[in-house]
Formats: sequence, structure tokens, C-alpha cells
Amino acid sequence: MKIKVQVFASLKDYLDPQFYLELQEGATANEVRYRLLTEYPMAESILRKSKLAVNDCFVEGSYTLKDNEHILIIPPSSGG
Amino acid sequence: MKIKVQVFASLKDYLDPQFYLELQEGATANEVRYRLLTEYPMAESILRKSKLAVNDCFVEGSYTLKDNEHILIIPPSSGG
Amino acid sequence: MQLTTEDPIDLIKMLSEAHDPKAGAVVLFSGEVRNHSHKRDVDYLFYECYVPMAEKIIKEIIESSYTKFKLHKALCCHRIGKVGISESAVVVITASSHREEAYAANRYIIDRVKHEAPIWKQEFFSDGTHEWGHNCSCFEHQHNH
Amino acid sequence: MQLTTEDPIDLIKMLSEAHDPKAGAVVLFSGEVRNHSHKRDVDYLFYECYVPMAEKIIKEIIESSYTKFKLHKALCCHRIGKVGISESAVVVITASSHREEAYAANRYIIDRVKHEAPIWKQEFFSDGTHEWGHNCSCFEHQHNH
Repeated sequence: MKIKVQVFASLKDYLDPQFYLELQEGATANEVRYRLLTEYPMAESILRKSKLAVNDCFVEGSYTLKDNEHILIIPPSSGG
Repeated sequence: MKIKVQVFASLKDYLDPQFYLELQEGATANEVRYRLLTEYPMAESILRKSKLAVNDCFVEGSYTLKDNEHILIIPPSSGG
Repeated sequence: MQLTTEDPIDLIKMLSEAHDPKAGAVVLFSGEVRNHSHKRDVDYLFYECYVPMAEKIIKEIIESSYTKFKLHKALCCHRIGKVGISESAVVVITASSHREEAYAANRYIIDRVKHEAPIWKQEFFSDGTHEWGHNCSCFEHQHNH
Repeated sequence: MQLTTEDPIDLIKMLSEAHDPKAGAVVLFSGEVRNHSHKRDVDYLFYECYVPMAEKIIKEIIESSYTKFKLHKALCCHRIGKVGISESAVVVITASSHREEAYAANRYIIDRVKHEAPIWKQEFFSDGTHEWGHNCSCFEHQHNH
């Protein structure tokens, strides 16, 4: 299945802001994180600290993705 | 000796804003308070809670007044 | 900086005075006149103030806030005379590098000013009566428990 | 009420929205851009924001502040994009009958917004370099001890 990935802030120093991943049916949000960890080792520490969101809601790593869903990789906030 | 007394706020409902008292040499600030307590029993609770000041500085009740000094009877603050 | 004023307090001017390129956190407290007090409708307040001592005491409180907290700026102004509903009776602004200090210093200043400055509130009610304020409201608050 | 904005935050307008004849205490927090960070000179900041989630989260934080504290008003606005020195990056205003509540609710809102809203600071230094902010400054603060 095809999943749209969007990353923010410092992650964009290492990854494209938006891209698509081809994943097996039943893949979880954490599997996206691990796939990116291996492909972009330079971004490892940020990826590990990032939260994950689907449909603009935070999800646990165990969240099971559905085809065409849009996952956000959200680095720690530094607002204010 | 002659002492000028000035009172504020709710005390003015009972006493003149400013007036003079004739006191014995060596009288203390507290003696002014007691004198007013007996003359204006309606103002007793406010007089007891009030602070005393001479020359625009707070003084203890034991402060010894000098001739022509100006004593302020300062009810509890209710600013803000 | 004005410590007491008979004119409406100019929040905007005070805020602009508090800006400091070194300060990351600015906290403003505004004590405003409520339209009710002890379940009675209020028309306006009148603040009596013994200005010479009030200004000396407010100045001393601000100076001691600089020693107790890491502040870039500390300002306080108390309105005197007649003050209408929703107008500011007192404003405190603190600016610091970190927000913890700015909040703590702000509370320190307003708590002391309310308790120590010779300023007295007289409440004028809609029914035509008036009454002197009973100490500061945090005191009443405690008594209600 | 605007929760995020690319324009300078209008403190005056926010303050006027926060006025409430029932509220005796108004507290405003303004997080402002400092001219230095980690001992380096700062030219300006740039805030990236994922607006759909940031606004949803800020709104939720404000709503929960009304349940946790006795508030008449709670407002929060975060600037996004380029923000110059001494400009407000974030403003929180709380209005309550008592100042304890107004201060506590104000801190509650800013602490949560800083930690939870998907907003990221990029510091642009005078030497031409730039760097992403490392979490919120209270975090760094703890680590320094």
C-alpha cells in the first residue's frame, strides 16, 4: 500500500518535506519510523524523539496504517 | 507638646482628616493611638489595625514623639 | 516611570517601556475594577492614596524585586481617584530571560503593593451607597474557606 | 480569536478582547525574541508551524484551562514565520476574578503550548548561520543545572 509521509522542521534538513512510501498491508506507524531510521541515519536522534500523527491526530507507534493514509513525523516542539 | 495627626480612608468617617493633639513630653506613637481609641470608640477596630508613621516612615508604637512632629494613622491597605 | 496616577493607566506605553531585547519573557498583571463585589453591583471605585509614602513603598518593592529575581525590567503603576468598571486599578509588568522569574517577580510585586502601599479602595454601589474596601481581596478569599 | 498568525501579534487588541467586567485580574504573558541565544547574537527567528494541528491543540489547551481554573477569559496566539527581536512570538492572556487563578492558568497554557503545539523555532544568527531550536527553553534550563 502507498502511504504519504510528511516531515517538519529539522527533519527537512535530511528528508524531503513530503514523499510516498510503499509499505506492506498492516504496517504500523512505528514501521515508518524504523524505515526512515535505516534510510536516514543522520536524522536518527530526531526521528526517535518525534511524535507520529495520522489524519492530524497523534497516534501510538502501534497504529495500523491504511492505504493512502497520510502520516506526519513531528519533531519535538520548540515554540514560544 | 503639640503633635499634628493625620488620618486616612475609613478613619475619616469618624475623625477629622487632620488635627492637633496636646501631649506630654516623651509621649509615644502608641499613646496617640490610645488617646484616639478612647475619644472615638466607634473607630476602635480600625485604629487597632492601623500602622503608624512619622516623617513618612513607619514607626513602632514605642516611637517617642518630638514637639511639632506629624503622625500618620494608616489603616490597612486595600489597594489593587 | 509613574508609580501612581490620576489618569487612566496607559498599558500600551508601559508595555513598550518594558520591552527589552535581552528579555524573553514579559508578564503583565492588571488588577481591574469588577462590576460586582460581595454580590452587590458596583458603579465605580475611588482610590484614596497617601502619595508620598505610597510612591516610596512601591519604589522600594520594585528595587527589592530586582535583588530577589533576575529581572531586566520591573514596572508598577497604581491608579488613584475614581476608576470605572474594567479599568485598570493597578498594573505590574516584569521582564526576564525566563518566564518562571517573570511570573514569580510579578506576583511578588503585586502581593506586596496590595498589602503595604497606603492606598485605600472605596466601593460605590449601584444602589447609591458606598463602603471602604476591607483589606485586600486575597485576605477575604482566605476568610471564605 | 486568532490562534496563529503571520502578522505581528496585536497585544492591544488581545487585551481589549480579554477585558471582562466580571474579571478582577488579567495576566498577560508575552514570549519575546531575545537578541541572544546560547551566547550568540540573534538576528531574528523563523517559526515553522503545522497550522491544522497547532490550532487544534492550542484550542484544546485553552478549553481545558477553562475546566481546570475559574476563568472569565483565556486567549492564546502564536506567531509564525519571521519574527524580529523584541517582537512577541507567543501571547497568552487569562482573566479571572482572583489573581492566583489568572497567574496559574496563564502558566498552564504557555507551558502546554510550548511543549505540545507543532511549532518549531529556527534561530538566525548575526554570523549568517541558522539552527533549529532545541525543544523549549525550560528544558535546556533544567539541563543546565
